[in-house]
Parts: sequence; structure tokens; C-alpha cells
Amino acid sequence: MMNALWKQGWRPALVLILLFIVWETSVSMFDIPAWLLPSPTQIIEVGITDWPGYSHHVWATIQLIIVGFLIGSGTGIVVAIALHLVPFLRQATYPLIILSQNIPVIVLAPLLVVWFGFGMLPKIIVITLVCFFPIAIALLDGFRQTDRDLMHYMQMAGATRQQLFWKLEWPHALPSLFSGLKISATYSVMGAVISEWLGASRGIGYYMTLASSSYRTDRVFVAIIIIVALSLLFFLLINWLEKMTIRWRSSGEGGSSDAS
Amino acid sequence: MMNALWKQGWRPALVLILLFIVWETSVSMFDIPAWLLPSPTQIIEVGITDWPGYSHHVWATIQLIIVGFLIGSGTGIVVAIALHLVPFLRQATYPLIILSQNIPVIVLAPLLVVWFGFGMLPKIIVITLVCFFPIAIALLDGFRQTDRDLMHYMQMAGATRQQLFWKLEWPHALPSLFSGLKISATYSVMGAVISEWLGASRGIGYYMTLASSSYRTDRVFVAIIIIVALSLLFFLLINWLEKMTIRWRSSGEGGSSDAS
Amino acid sequence: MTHLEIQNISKSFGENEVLDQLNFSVHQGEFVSLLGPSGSGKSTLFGIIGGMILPNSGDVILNGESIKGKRGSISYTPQTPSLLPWRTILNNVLLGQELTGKKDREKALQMIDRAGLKSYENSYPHELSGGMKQRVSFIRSVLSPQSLILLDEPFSALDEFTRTDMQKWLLDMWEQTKRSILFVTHNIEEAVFLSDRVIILSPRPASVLKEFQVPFERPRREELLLSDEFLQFKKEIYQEMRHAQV
Amino acid sequence: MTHLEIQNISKSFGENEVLDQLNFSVHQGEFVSLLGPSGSGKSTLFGIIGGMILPNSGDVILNGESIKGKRGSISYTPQTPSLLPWRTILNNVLLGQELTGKKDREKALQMIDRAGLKSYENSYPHELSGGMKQRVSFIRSVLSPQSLILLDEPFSALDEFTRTDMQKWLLDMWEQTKRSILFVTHNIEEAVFLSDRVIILSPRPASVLKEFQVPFERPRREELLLSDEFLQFKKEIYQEMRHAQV
Amino acid sequence: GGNDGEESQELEEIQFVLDWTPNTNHTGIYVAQDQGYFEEEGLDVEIIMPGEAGADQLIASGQADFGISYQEGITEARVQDVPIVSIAAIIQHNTSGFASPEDKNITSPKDFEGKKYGGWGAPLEEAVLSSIMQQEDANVEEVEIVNIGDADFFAAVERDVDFAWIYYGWTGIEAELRGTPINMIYLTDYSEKLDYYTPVIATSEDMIENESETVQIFMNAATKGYQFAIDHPEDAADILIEAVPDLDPELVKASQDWLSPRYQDDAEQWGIQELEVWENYAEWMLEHDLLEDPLDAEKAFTNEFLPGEES
Ligand SMILES: Nc1ncnc2c1ncn2[C@@H]1O[C@H](COP(=O)(O)OP(=O)(O)OP(=O)(O)O)[C@@H](O)[C@H]1O
Ligand SMILES: Nc1ncnc2c1ncn2[C@@H]1O[C@H](COP(=O)(O)OP(=O)(O)OP(=O)(O)O)[C@@H](O)[C@H]1O
Ligand SMILES: O=C([O-])O
Ligand SMILES: [Mg+2]
Ligand SMILES: [Mg+2]
Repeated sequence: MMNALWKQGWRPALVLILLFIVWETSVSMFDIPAWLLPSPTQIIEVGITDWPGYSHHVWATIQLIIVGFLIGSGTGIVVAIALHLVPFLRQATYPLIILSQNIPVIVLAPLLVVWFGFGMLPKIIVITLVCFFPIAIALLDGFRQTDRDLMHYMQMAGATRQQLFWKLEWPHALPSLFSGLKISATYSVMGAVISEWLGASRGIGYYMTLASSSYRTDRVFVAIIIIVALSLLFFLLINWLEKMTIRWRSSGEGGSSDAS
Repeated sequence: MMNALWKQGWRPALVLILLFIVWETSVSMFDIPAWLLPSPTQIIEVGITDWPGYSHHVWATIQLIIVGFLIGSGTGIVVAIALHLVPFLRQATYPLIILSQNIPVIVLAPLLVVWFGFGMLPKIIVITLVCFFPIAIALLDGFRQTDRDLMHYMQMAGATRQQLFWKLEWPHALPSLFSGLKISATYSVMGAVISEWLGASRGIGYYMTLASSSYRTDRVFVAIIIIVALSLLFFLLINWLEKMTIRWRSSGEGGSSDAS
Repeated sequence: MTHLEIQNISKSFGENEVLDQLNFSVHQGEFVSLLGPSGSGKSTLFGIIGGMILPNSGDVILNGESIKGKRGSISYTPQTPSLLPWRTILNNVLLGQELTGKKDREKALQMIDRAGLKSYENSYPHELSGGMKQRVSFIRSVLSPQSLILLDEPFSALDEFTRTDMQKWLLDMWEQTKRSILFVTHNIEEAVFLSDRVIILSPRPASVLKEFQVPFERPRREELLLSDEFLQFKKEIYQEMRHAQV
Repeated sequence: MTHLEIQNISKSFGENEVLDQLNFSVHQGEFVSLLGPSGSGKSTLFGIIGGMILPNSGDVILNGESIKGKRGSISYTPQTPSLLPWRTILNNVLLGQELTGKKDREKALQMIDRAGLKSYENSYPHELSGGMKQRVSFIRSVLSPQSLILLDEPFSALDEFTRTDMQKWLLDMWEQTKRSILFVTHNIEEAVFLSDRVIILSPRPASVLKEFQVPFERPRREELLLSDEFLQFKKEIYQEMRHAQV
Repeated sequence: GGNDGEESQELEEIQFVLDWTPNTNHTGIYVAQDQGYFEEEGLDVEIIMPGEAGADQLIASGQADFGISYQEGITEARVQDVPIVSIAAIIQHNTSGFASPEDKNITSPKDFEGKKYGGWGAPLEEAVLSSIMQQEDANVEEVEIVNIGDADFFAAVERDVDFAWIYYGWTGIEAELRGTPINMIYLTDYSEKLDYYTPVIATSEDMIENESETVQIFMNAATKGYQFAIDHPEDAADILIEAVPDLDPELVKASQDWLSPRYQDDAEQWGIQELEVWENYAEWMLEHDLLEDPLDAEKAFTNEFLPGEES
């Protein structure tokens, strides 16, 4: 496991390190002031010394991400299934789904606050809105692409609508589901940060806003790095889950084309 | 064509009309003040009378959307192809791609403006950032799912890497590409609106911000309705393009299962 | 007693007339083979019986009731194996039972063994050869509980010995359970060896060209294949089909 | 002159030993058939010759050069038709030429016609019957320019008449162009009727059990099938294979 | 106006960033543009709404030449080495304060106790509340502070928030227009140190050092603009409405009417800033742990570009 991580990880690590080096040297070469763009070493230093000051923000955001992503992807899956199984629903509510992706947060914010107050709920709603869409679209398209021959067999063999779905369409759409989950996992982190604009007193988004309003660019960058790290971690987790779930495919690809 | 549009369109239209009716009646029933949530009739009225005042904003945003979406989806496609064809690149730059999705606009905005000024460029960059990701992820997953048997045949028959790609993997991934394009088309509209926060003097996002800051909630909703209508239109366009492109599948599905 | 009755079925895909006033029946517990040129409409007919494809006219009667457009009344081996790629062989074999019956792992494992696929229970379809997949698909339909089995060229990818072995096994099972079988094959010998009756279809648009009652005693032994009566009977069918195709 | 040489090829998938020290060759312009039980490793061998699968040991020599792991040297009819679902029949047939040669629409259309698929040029694969798809896949490989053709059970889904017709056509083409052919079939009659030489493989792990030089004159006529020598020769091969499998 | 094309080509291009959306704080700039004051000075000024970009960094980095900022911001920014300088106070006295719907009965800082304050989560807010509540021996611990993020005043008080921090000249006027009367508690009524300059016109140290001539002529025109707005509130409002037609005209007019007399207020000249005000506020911030280091107040602002002042 550790070994596999290393094998997969050294290349991106290398690229990141290279990126940091370029960044560091250009900051010192072009004499960019820290308030505009701090250097990586400065950021890391602040990140380490300030850790006790912001760690609780990180945990708060992680909680929000997890809850929001679970609810958001759950919603996406349920919506996709419902729309797939009930064609009338699909045709009728497609516009509403697109609509949901186009209500700007500045407009939604006051309404959400008036309706749901300043607690967790409006934040979860924002993350859900951000997360469910890529999953729903990808999953719906996955359902639609179910293999013709397999469908034919299942129907001939008397599969009920439900069996057809659970035994054929659902497993067949799993790769598409994971494709959507990967997009959403990444967005859920951003969604959590944005949702913290809806009034939060904790969380990395809150920390970042404060840092930004007091011109602590170095702290802003600490926040960004944490956000990016969280997304990466989350993405990798989904990737790993995909590998665990869709074993029949990944194991097969090695076997059938083992010539270079 | 008109007929087909009607056949597809009456259900969503019905749902939208129902939604408007519910909205209208609840606004008047619960006596919701117009500054919090105006009624549809109010919005439509303002939308019609103010049209000369904001039409140029709409055109400006449409331009931005089109240019941004083209560049953004182009980037997504190129990135996916490059990462697919060059495995080293894929492994090395995945984190950078996720990173690109997690730089909050409030942080990016000043940097973009500092680097690129107040023109078109930083706006296009924002839309591109928003658009390319779903396309790249969906397309990459599409490439990976290429049919095993077909791959085997093509390789046996001596297809070069390029032929394998253009004659097999690319057409095979087209449904996935369209799945990504649909997600991105929707986001590109939102991306354009957000990008107008980067210092604009035209555009529907600009119009909405002004309306919001002078507490003209009715105009804010006019803006939202325009944004949603644009997204819908754009989504339908992609859907139609998909139908035109992937004829072999859609035409087939009717034929192979013509029992109810 | 009549189990299945095909009544005046016609079907065309667009301009392409495939089935033209097709009429025949299968009795309870009967083994009937269909012979017909490639592209004549055999698989289409199976699709109609299975309720997947609606005919343009005519009706399909099972046990006295119309099953036109109704699914789930038959057990089916499709022409291409159609295994679910994410299921192991064992779980693929159990699929038919999952859909319309009760799972019987023991019996499934026995059958996998009998078909020469021992040690492949936990393999995935892409790890099997063409003939092995076909056998898996065959077992799946034999395990399904329906009393009418449709087999669409189930042994076409097998070598002669495996094929003969599978034929014998099929006959054994059929004699024990007395389910009705409708069998599509391109192999005249196989049709005659297995069936009570052989139905010859004309080229497209297909209608019934001729029916042959197979006169040989059961149980049938391999020796029959070399007997003169058998060869003579085969030849008769061959001539009939050749006549139609030229 | 030796065209293709299989030298000591061994291959296993994990624990599963499939090919064991396989050795044989195909001469320039020779027609060689491979007969072997289902699952013995014939398709795997084709994969190795085509450069798709690397053997654990041994080498593949084409025209004196090793083509182990090298692709594009052969023209191929896979066991499953493997047509691109988004291409029409005509464009599927042209695919082989697109990959390694020059497109010849005229010839492609002629061949589609000759295979009994006239009026299907612009259909999509899912609109074709099983046997029709197989013929399309066959035409595709015959149109490809390579001088060695690998055919993996190309006629298994065809009725006897269409099959005989395709066989004759294949022989005609082969006699005109003198490309080398390696042909996998489960039909002993077909193997003997078509080939210069028949190679019998043992059950898994496969090695060459025996080679038969086919003694019949060319061009071969359908009458040959009914001759005593032919039946005798068939029987010999049959016995040899039966022996190995029991 | 009336310059022909040739002359306008020689105009110096200037970029001016607002703080957020255009409003009556910015009227003088729009007037100067509309009335040709900038052009007379040889300037071609582009007014930019920065959106999320935030004006201060843009000004400090030279991406924009001038812009709108605040004393609070500049104080914190300068302590973080951001080289930005205030060159004119747009409004002499702080017009912000804590507003609440009249029916909440919040008329003095004492009434804050037991109520819910809706803010944006900055430590500054608690300090300010604490400062003015101390005057009446009230305890800030008794106030529940919630972060309402992007929600506006009207939406926030519709829910469970009791009071929030607003600029009377815009949000307060809007409340008047809506006929929803509010109680207003101005910061200046309870603490002198909190009578800071908000908003101000700012530029970068670099501009002052290297392009003082441009700064001077810019300020000449801007001063004329604000003077016009002081003298002719209605005309000035019309100019703003014409320049930004998407604003609500009614609100602009009422706001302009309220604000025009307050630009200069009791000062001897529009725009003037006093060292004491800068020192007081920075001190106050330092006392409340809101600043990491003391501010060098003399460098944070200058009056030298106001017309009539000796340069
Ligand atoms: N979905 C479809 N759309 C259009 N035409 C179809 C479709 N399915 C089958 N056909 C046509 O119907 C005819 C009969 O096809 P069918 O598959 O029933 O033949 P078959 O007798 O099973 O042949 P084979 O022995 O080759 O499998 C063919 O001409 C085929 O092109
Ligand atoms: N990708 C793979 N992974 C694991 N095992 C495989 C794979 N491909 C083939 N095999 C195994 O190799 C053996 C030979 O398979 P192959 O397809 O070559 O047989 P074949 O001779 O072509 O049989 P058939 O006549 O049934 O087509 C089988 O036991 C099969 O399970
Ligand atoms: O709303 C934003 O995407 O920042
Ligand atoms: Mg068929
Ligand atoms: Mg094989």
C-alpha cells in the first residue's frame, strides 16, 4: 500500500516540487513583495507556526466537506436514478436541474439565510447544489449507454424493471458514477469554502476571508494550500474506491494487453 | 424540427409554468415583500420594460460565454487527449488539474487582474478554469473505458497509436465527451457571470451586482432568469449536437427494442 | 398438448421484410430445431417470442395465452454469450435464476464442472475463450426455471468433441425434466440428432418451408450418427434447404 | 520458403498454462488449419502472432524476422466480429485498409455484394444478424493488405450453404493472390477441404499433437466432400483428436 | 468638454478602481468625468468596478492608479507593508453605525445586551461593539455575534438577527425609502477614536514619489467634482444615474441629498485629513489587539495634493 502510493505519487510530487522551486526563485528574482505573492518558504513557515491557530478551522471544514459531499452525491445519485427510471420526470425536470446550477450564490445567500437561518443547513444546501449536478449528469449518461446485447438478454430473460436496473444498468454505469464523483469530490471542497461565506465563524473559508481582509496574503496562501491538499486527498480517496469497486476491469486490462 | 422541439419541450414548459404559478400564489398568500422575493409577474413586467436598458449586457455576456466555452472546452479536450496519450504527463499533472479547481476566485481575482489587467483575458481564464475540468475528467474516463474486443482487434490489425486514438478511442469516448460538455455548458454561463466580478463594465453579472447593491431585487431576478434561460438554451444546443453526432446509437435504440 | 404456438407472425425492419406469415407450434416437452439461412430471421423470431420485439402482425401463444410483447416467459441462450463483465462465471450462471427463480449454487457449481469449466468459477468473462463463454451462457439458460427454452446456436463455437459432449448432456437433462426446447442451429446433423422435429425456414422473408418429423428412437446414442438411415435423413433435409436457396 | 515460424512458444496466464513449447511453421502461400479443443489456446496463439500478447518464452518469426510484440504484420478475423458500432458496414469493411493500406471502395462494395450483403452497405452493425456480422468481419480482413491472414473461426455462425459458398470464395481469392493463411476452425471437414496442411493441437496446455499434409488436388470441388478418400481422411483426424481428448 | 480627437490622443490614461459597486460615495469622480474636469487636466479616466479583486492591492501594485479605500483598510494594509496612501477623505465623519428595525427597540449600546448581532466575522467588530458598549457599562459578552456572510441587512434582520453594521447614506436611506423605519446608533456618538475616514481616495507610494504631477492634476479635477456634488446635489445625482443607469434612481437621489452636505461637513475644505484621526484610530486598534505593529500615521495619508494646500 505504502509502496503503491509512492509508485503513483513520485511524479506529481516531483512536479509540485519543481513548481515550488520556480515560484520561490521568481519571487526573489523579480522582488515580488510578500503582500502580493509570498514565497513558498514563507508560506510553509507561517503554515507551521500558525497551525495551532487555525487547526480547528481545518477540522470544521473537513466535517462540512464530508457531510456535504455525502448528502450532495447521495442527492445526485437519487436524482439520476429517479430521472432514469421515470422518463416523464426526466423530460419535465431537466430545466430545473440546470436552473439549480445557475442561481448565483450572492442571490441564493439571502434567501437561504431567511429560510434556514445561519446554521449548518444553508451550507449543506450550497455544497449539495454544487455536488449533485456532475454526478447526476454523468450517471444519467452512464445509464443510457448500457450495452445493447446485455440489455437484450436481460429483457428476454424476464428481468423486471427493477432487476434490469440493479443487475445491469447500475453496475454498468459505475464507471460513469465514479467519473462524476471525482468531479464532485473536487467541487465539494470548493463548495464548502464558498458556503462558509454564508455566515460562518469557523472553517478554512472563514479563516481565508479574515486573512484576506487584514492583508495577510501569506495566510491566504496557507489556506489555499490546505484547500488544495484536501481536494487532492479527497480525489485520491475516490480514485482508490473506484479501483476497489471496479476490480473486474482494472485487473483485466493488465491481462489482455500485456505486450508493450 | 419545430415539431420535435414542441414534443420534447411541452413537459419542461409545463413544469416551469406550474412552478411559476406556485411561486406567484405563495408570494401573494404569504405576503412576501417584493424586495425579498418578487412575484413572477412583477419580474416579467420589469424584464420587458427594462429590456432596452439591459439588452447590451445580455449580448456582452453571450459573447463572453461563447468565447469562454469554446476556449474552455477546447482546453479540456486537449488536456484530456494529452494526458491520455502521455501516461507520464497524466500521472504527473493530475494534482495540478485538481489544484486548478480549488483556487478560490476571491484569491485568484486580484492575481489575474494584477497579471492580465481588466480586459477579456482574465475573464476567459476564469471561464476556462470552470469549463475544462468536467470535460477533461469525463473524456479521460471515456478513453479508459474503450471496448476490450475492439481494442484487441485494432491493435492486432496494426493500428498505430494515432489510428487507435482517432479511429477507436475518440469515437468511443464521444458520449463521455458530450456528458462533460453538458456539465461545462451549464457551468460556462455561471463562469461568465462570476468572471464579470473581475472588474467589468458590461454584462449580466455586472447588471445583477448593481441591481443587488441598490436593492432592486426585481432586477436581480430578471438577471437570474436570463442566466437560467441562457444555460438552458446552451444545454439544449449541446444535447442537439450530441443527437446529430451520435446518430448510430440513438437511431439504434429505437430499432432494437421496439416492444413497449 | 401445444406449448408454444407461432401464429401468422410477420415482421419487417423498415423496408426489410424479415418474417412473412410464420406458423408453427411446439408441443409440451418437445424438442424442435429451426434450420434456416443466415439472416433469415431466426434470432428475430426469438426476440418476438421473448417479448422483446413486437411483430407487425400475428400472435405468440404460450400455454393458451398470448405472450406477445410479454417478457420473462422463456429461458434463453442468446447467439452472443452476453455475460455480465463484472460478474464472475459462477455469478453469471446464477443470473437467470436470480431473475425468475431461486438461486441454487450447488447445482450451478456442478454444471460448471460438467461443462469442463472447473476452476473457472471465479474468473471473469474476459478471461475465458470464446467457446468457454458460450458454455457459460448455455448453463445460465439451462439453470433458469422457465419451461420453454430458446437456444440460439448454443454450440457454434465448440470443437466437435466438446460439442458432442454438450449435446449428450443437453439430451440427458431434457429427458429428465421434459421442458420444451426450441433450438436454432446451422448444423443439420446436430438438428437431426437432437430433435423430435426439424423446421426448415426459407430465406428472407422467412416462412416455414417444410417440417420434418425425426423418426429415430430415443434415447439416441452416438452410433446413430453413422447409421445409414441417419445419413439418408440428413441428406433429405440438405436437399430441401439447397433447393430453397438456389 | 517459410513465411511464419512459431518457435517454442509458451504462455501462461497466472497459474493457467495455456501454450507449452509450441512449434510449427507456415510456408509462403500455404493454407494451414489449426484444430484444437475449445480453450486450448488457439486465440491466444493468434494474439501472440499479432503482437498483442507477449509469450513467456519462444519467438515468432515472419519472413525471417522476429515479430514478437510487434503489431500490424498480419490481417486478422477475430473470433467475435468486433465491428465498430458507429461505422456503417462499408466503413467497417474499409477499416483494415485504412489502417495499413489504401482504401478501395469499389472492391469493398463488390465484396459486400459477393458475401450476400448487398443493400446493407449503409446499415450499422447492430442492424445485422450474427452471421452477417461475421461475414463483414471476414471481408474486412480479406481486404487488408498484409500477406499473412489469421482467421479465427470465421464461418462458425453461418448455415451450411452460405458457409460452403464463403469457403469457395475464400479458396478462389487465395488461389489468385497466394497469400498465406492460418485458419482456426472446429469443423474438421472445413479444415480438410480448405487446407494444405492441418495441425492438431492438444488440450491445454497446447502443443502440436500431429500435422497432416492434405493429399487432395487443387482446385478442389464440392464433389470432393462426398468422396471416400475425403471421408477416410476426416475420420483419421477425428480419431487422432478423440484420442487426445479422452 | 469639446476636445477634438487629436488632443484626446495626448490624454494620459488613468485607471480608477471603485471599492465595490458605484454609489453616492463615488459621485465626485463621475461628475469630474462627466463635466470634463479630468479632460481639462489632460486625463482620460476609466472607472473600474473591481468586483472580487479588491481595490487596495490593485492600487498598491500600480494596476490601477487611484481608487477608493478606507482608513481601516489602509491602516491594516500599511502595517502589512502594502504601500498605499490616502490622499483625500471623501466624507469627513464616519457615517456608519449599528442599525436595527425600529420594533426591536435598540436605541443605545446598552440595548445590545441579549441581542443578536449579524456581522462578517472580523475581530474588529467585537472590539468596536465592546468600545461603545463600555461607555454605558454594558458587556459585549452579552451580545450574540453571528456571521451573516453575504446576506444583506434587510434579509438578515428578517431572520433572527437584531442589528447590523451599515452605512446610513446608502442602506439607511434605502430603509427610509422602503418605509421600514430603523434605529441608528452612530459610532461617532460614542467614541471619538472611531470617527475615522471612510471612504477615502487612495493611491500608491510609487505614484506619489514618481508621478506627483499626475496625482496633483487628478486631485484638482476630483476636488472640483466633489465640490460640484456638494453644491448641486440633484444635478450630481442625475449625472451618476446617467453614468450608471442600472442603479436605482430613487435611491441615488435620496442618498445624494443626504450625503452632499456631509462630504465636507465641518472641515475647512473637502478632502482634508487630520493626523490625529489617523493616530487615534491606529492606537485604538493596537489597544484592541487588532494591529500587529504600530502605524506610522504620518505616512498613511497626505493633504498635499488637495488644491490650495501648499505643496
Ligand atoms: N435491430 C434491427 N434493425 C434493423 N434490421 C434488423 C435488426 N435486427 C435484425 N435485422 C434484420 O433482420 C434480418 C434477420 O436477422 P436475424 O438476426 O433474425 O437473422 P438470423 O436468422 O438470426 O441470422 P443468423 O443465422 O446470421 O444469426 C436481417 O436482415 C437483419 O439485417
Ligand atoms: N486475458 C486472459 N486472462 C486470463 N486467462 C486467459 C485470458 N485469455 C485467455 N485465457 C485463458 O487461456 C486459455 C485459452 O484461451 P483461448 O481463447 O486461446 O482458447 P481457444 O483455443 O481460442 O478456445 P475457443 O475455441 O473456445 O475459442 C483459456 O483457458 C482461457 O481461460
Ligand atoms: O462563487 C465562486 O465561485 O467563487
Ligand atoms: Mg441469429
Ligand atoms: Mg478462440
